[in-house]
Amino acid sequence: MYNDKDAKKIVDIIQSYARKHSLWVVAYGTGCGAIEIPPTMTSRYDAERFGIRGSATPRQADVLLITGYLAVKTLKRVIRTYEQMQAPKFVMGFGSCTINGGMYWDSYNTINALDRYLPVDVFINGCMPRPEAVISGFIKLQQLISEGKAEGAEKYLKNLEWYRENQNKVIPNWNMPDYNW
Amino acid sequence: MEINWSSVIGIVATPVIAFIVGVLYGGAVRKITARVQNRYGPPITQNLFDIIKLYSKKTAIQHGVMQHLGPVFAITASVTSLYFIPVIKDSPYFQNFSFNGDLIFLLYMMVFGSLGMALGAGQTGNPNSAIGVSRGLSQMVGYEIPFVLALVAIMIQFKTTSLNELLAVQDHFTNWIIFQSPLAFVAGILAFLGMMHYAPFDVVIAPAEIASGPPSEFGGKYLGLMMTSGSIFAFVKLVLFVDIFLGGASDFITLIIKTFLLYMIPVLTGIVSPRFRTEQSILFFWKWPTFIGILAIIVVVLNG
Amino acid sequence: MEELKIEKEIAEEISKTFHSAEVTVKREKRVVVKLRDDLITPFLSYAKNNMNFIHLAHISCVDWLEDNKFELIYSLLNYDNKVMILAKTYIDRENPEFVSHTNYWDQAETYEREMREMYGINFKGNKRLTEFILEDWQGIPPMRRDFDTVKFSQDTFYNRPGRENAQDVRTTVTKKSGEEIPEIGKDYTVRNL
Amino acid sequence: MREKETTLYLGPQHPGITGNMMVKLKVAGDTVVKAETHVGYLHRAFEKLMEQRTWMQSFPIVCRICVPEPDPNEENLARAVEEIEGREVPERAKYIRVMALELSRLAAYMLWMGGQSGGLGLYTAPQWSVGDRDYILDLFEELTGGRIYHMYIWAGGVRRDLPDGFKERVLKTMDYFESRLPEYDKLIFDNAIFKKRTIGIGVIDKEKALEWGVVGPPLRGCGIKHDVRIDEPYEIYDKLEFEVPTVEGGDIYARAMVRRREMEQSISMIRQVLDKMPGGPVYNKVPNPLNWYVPKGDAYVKTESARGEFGYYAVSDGSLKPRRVHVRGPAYVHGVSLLERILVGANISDVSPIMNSLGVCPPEIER
Repeated sequence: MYNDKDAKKIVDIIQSYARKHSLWVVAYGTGCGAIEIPPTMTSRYDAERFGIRGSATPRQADVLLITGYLAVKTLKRVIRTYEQMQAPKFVMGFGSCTINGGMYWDSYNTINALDRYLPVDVFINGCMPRPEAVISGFIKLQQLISEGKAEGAEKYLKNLEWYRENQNKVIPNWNMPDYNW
Repeated sequence: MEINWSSVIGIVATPVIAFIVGVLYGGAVRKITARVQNRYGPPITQNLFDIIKLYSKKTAIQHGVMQHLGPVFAITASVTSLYFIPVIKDSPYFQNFSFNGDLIFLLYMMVFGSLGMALGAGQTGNPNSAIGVSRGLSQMVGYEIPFVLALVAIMIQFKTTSLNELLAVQDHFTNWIIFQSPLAFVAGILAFLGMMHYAPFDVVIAPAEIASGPPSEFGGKYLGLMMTSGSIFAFVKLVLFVDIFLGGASDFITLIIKTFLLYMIPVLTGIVSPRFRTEQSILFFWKWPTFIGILAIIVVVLNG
Repeated sequence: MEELKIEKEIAEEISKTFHSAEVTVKREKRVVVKLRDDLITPFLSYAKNNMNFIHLAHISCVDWLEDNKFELIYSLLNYDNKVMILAKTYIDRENPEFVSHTNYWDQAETYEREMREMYGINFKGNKRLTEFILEDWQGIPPMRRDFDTVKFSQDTFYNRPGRENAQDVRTTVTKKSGEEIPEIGKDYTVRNL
Repeated sequence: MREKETTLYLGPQHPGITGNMMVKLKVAGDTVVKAETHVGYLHRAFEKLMEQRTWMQSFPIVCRICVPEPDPNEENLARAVEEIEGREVPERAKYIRVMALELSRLAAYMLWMGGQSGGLGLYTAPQWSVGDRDYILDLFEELTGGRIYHMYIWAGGVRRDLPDGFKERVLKTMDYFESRLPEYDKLIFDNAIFKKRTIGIGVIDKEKALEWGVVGPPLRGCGIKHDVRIDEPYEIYDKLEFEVPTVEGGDIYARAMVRRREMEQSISMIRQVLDKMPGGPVYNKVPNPLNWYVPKGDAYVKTESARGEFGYYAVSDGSLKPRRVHVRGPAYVHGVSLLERILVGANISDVSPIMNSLGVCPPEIER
């Protein structure tokens, strides 16, 4: 009657349902896109309807929202923040500048393609994306989670050397502790 | 050996019920807060999803043995306190371990969880945790005094330290202790505001100051354990206050109504209040609530 | 001419005290003073203490690569008559050094830190010329005119190639409306002009 | 006996920090002994990028310097170009510019109100005020096409005229805001705990404020009447009736009250502008934006933004592109030297409210 496979599946369904409906976003306004986060989270758009909530520390968070361009100095902190988060964790690239540099394509201090340095699950384009776009990005992430396709964390761990190489290329002084999940 | 089945069922069912009610209350509070804030709010089961998600996290960083024990201490304290409180009045299922001196025992047990958390958070090495712990302990000193004074006033007045005997006194709603000893109730409810950690007394977890305070370094299963314990403990505090002041409850519906109304006092205060600094909140507790508590004892002693 | 009375008085006072200064009243509430580099400190001190120009609005630097000079601009504001003085001077670009004015104004420290980082000007007397905005920067200070930010960006950062079927917005729009793109507008970046 | 000092890093990943910066605090017990700001996390090299682009291509860049309130930047660059060129602006455009500036000031104050009270733990206030701010953003969206970045004001006027019925919608929104203000008073400004947390905290010395370079609401919160809108009236501010509120005290509460009263003034100003607005074109004939040679010269222009005086120093060498545009944001002084000074002796709990009340906005510091 009860075989192991089915039992596991039920647990999986419950898990992915809970994961999907409880996305805690680490409170890190890395760029100018952070200005659209308060409207998304507050009464007009109310992202809490979907279980999206802010979280004060990376240890408790599930989603790292990269709000826009990343200065090299911030990239270093973002990597550290990302590595402190507990798996399963997801990265969302917010705004055109995470995709190809956007309007800062020729700036000497901003990276141009975020997915070379961190595994991005969902990109939201626009400069800047409206709160509706942010919420639709979250819903896309929820879909990916329920389909089991949001596996950025595993990808990162598997290709750690490649990511490290790219990161080291832009960060001249790499004085960070080793990867410790 | 004769096994008392009703109490066995009670022992198993009590924490489960407490957890479910606590979690749903948490969700309801989020919903009500959202409505006050002009928004729709999360579903009422949101806290349950959060807890399941936290338990299903694949990794959880550990900083040492004490950090592991912290949440365990917290949940032990909440469940143990729960066992010493008669949840339903005169019901054979929910008497659990209540005994003659349980009121005094509870006073200690309720502090135990916070102390365990403090030890656990201390080991994470995060300065935010350390500051949060010191804030939490100083604030605890603040609200424990009026709380103890209120309980002492009641103990003197009814000459008992047993919750069951207190419940027996309150056989009719005119005999509720809230009416028999209103001063003690006022002191107790003010201390209760502090105990529930809603604004203005939420300096312990103030995000804008110290990230999320003591649990800063706790993620995944540890945080899940803490949220579980928090849900149970909220229920414990509510039932305790209902038992002491509002005449307890002889069935579940009464229990839900009474605890929920009681819960709304700190929640609704919290929605419209900024938070006090640590020394301001201690000063708050040591002023009026303490004074009222002492007054309650004096009145009781004079009435003899 | 009646309106510029206060400005003219200020200009007169400055040129009386600093004979070599070149003072012009630019417009209402703007007086421009051009000074030798060694006169900047006495001038700032005089303006602050004797003429009540107590607010340092900004210190700016312009790189004149062709003349091999840096131009420093100190902007002062008088709160009583709201007149603003722009004190300008030129310093050598090869070995840029200047005097720090942190003892006159606190906020000068911040401006000097930034200029040290962005232009490589060494302010003698500023005790906190530490890293300010950039981190571990190697190479020439980025705000100098001879630093090529486009080349640096292309060398350092990965540039994602565009879509192959991407269409030029301007050509598409003009094709629809039947207009012609002016010759000058064909290059988006205008870098080659 | 001295208490043991610990180092506390506030940021860059921290919910209490305004934007993306770091304050390194040395604390003894609960008191800050030394504060050090570290900025540069948002450095995009705008001033360098502007040297790579034409004057008109710089407009999309400058509005990104200050995210909560982009219009003063556009206004500044536009006025700098106009001053160097001696270009005339149509009367109607000036009125529309003032309307946009005041609307954005109102929006910035709504966001500040949320940040200030949210930092103090009053989570209902940001939910209300950020939600209400969206009504202004809706107006901006209708007017300019963008919610946050407008790129609306440019040299020679504004980009386009008001849409049909826009005036009525603005007036309706203003009525709504006026009806909301008493509720905010009840929730925030008259709240006993809010007063307890803010009065006497983060005090700026009135004697020293001018020398330290304090501008905007923090300076007016010291009781000093200084506002670019009356000192050096730009556009049509000399034709409007308004007062510049000042409050004595120099603490967080005084700064909050200054902003609270300025909101009323902004509402009344927007009404006056809409009332007096003349007809006519909104921009004069301008050269091709890609072929727009600005003559040799320089200009220092300033605008009163929600956080204080925003100054631009622009230099043209007669070519297509700016030689240099130096941006002097109010936060440049507030966020570094002033913050480091007044944080000393403050309680850790008050660090975030002090930062909010000074309006520290990191993108302005590092550009």
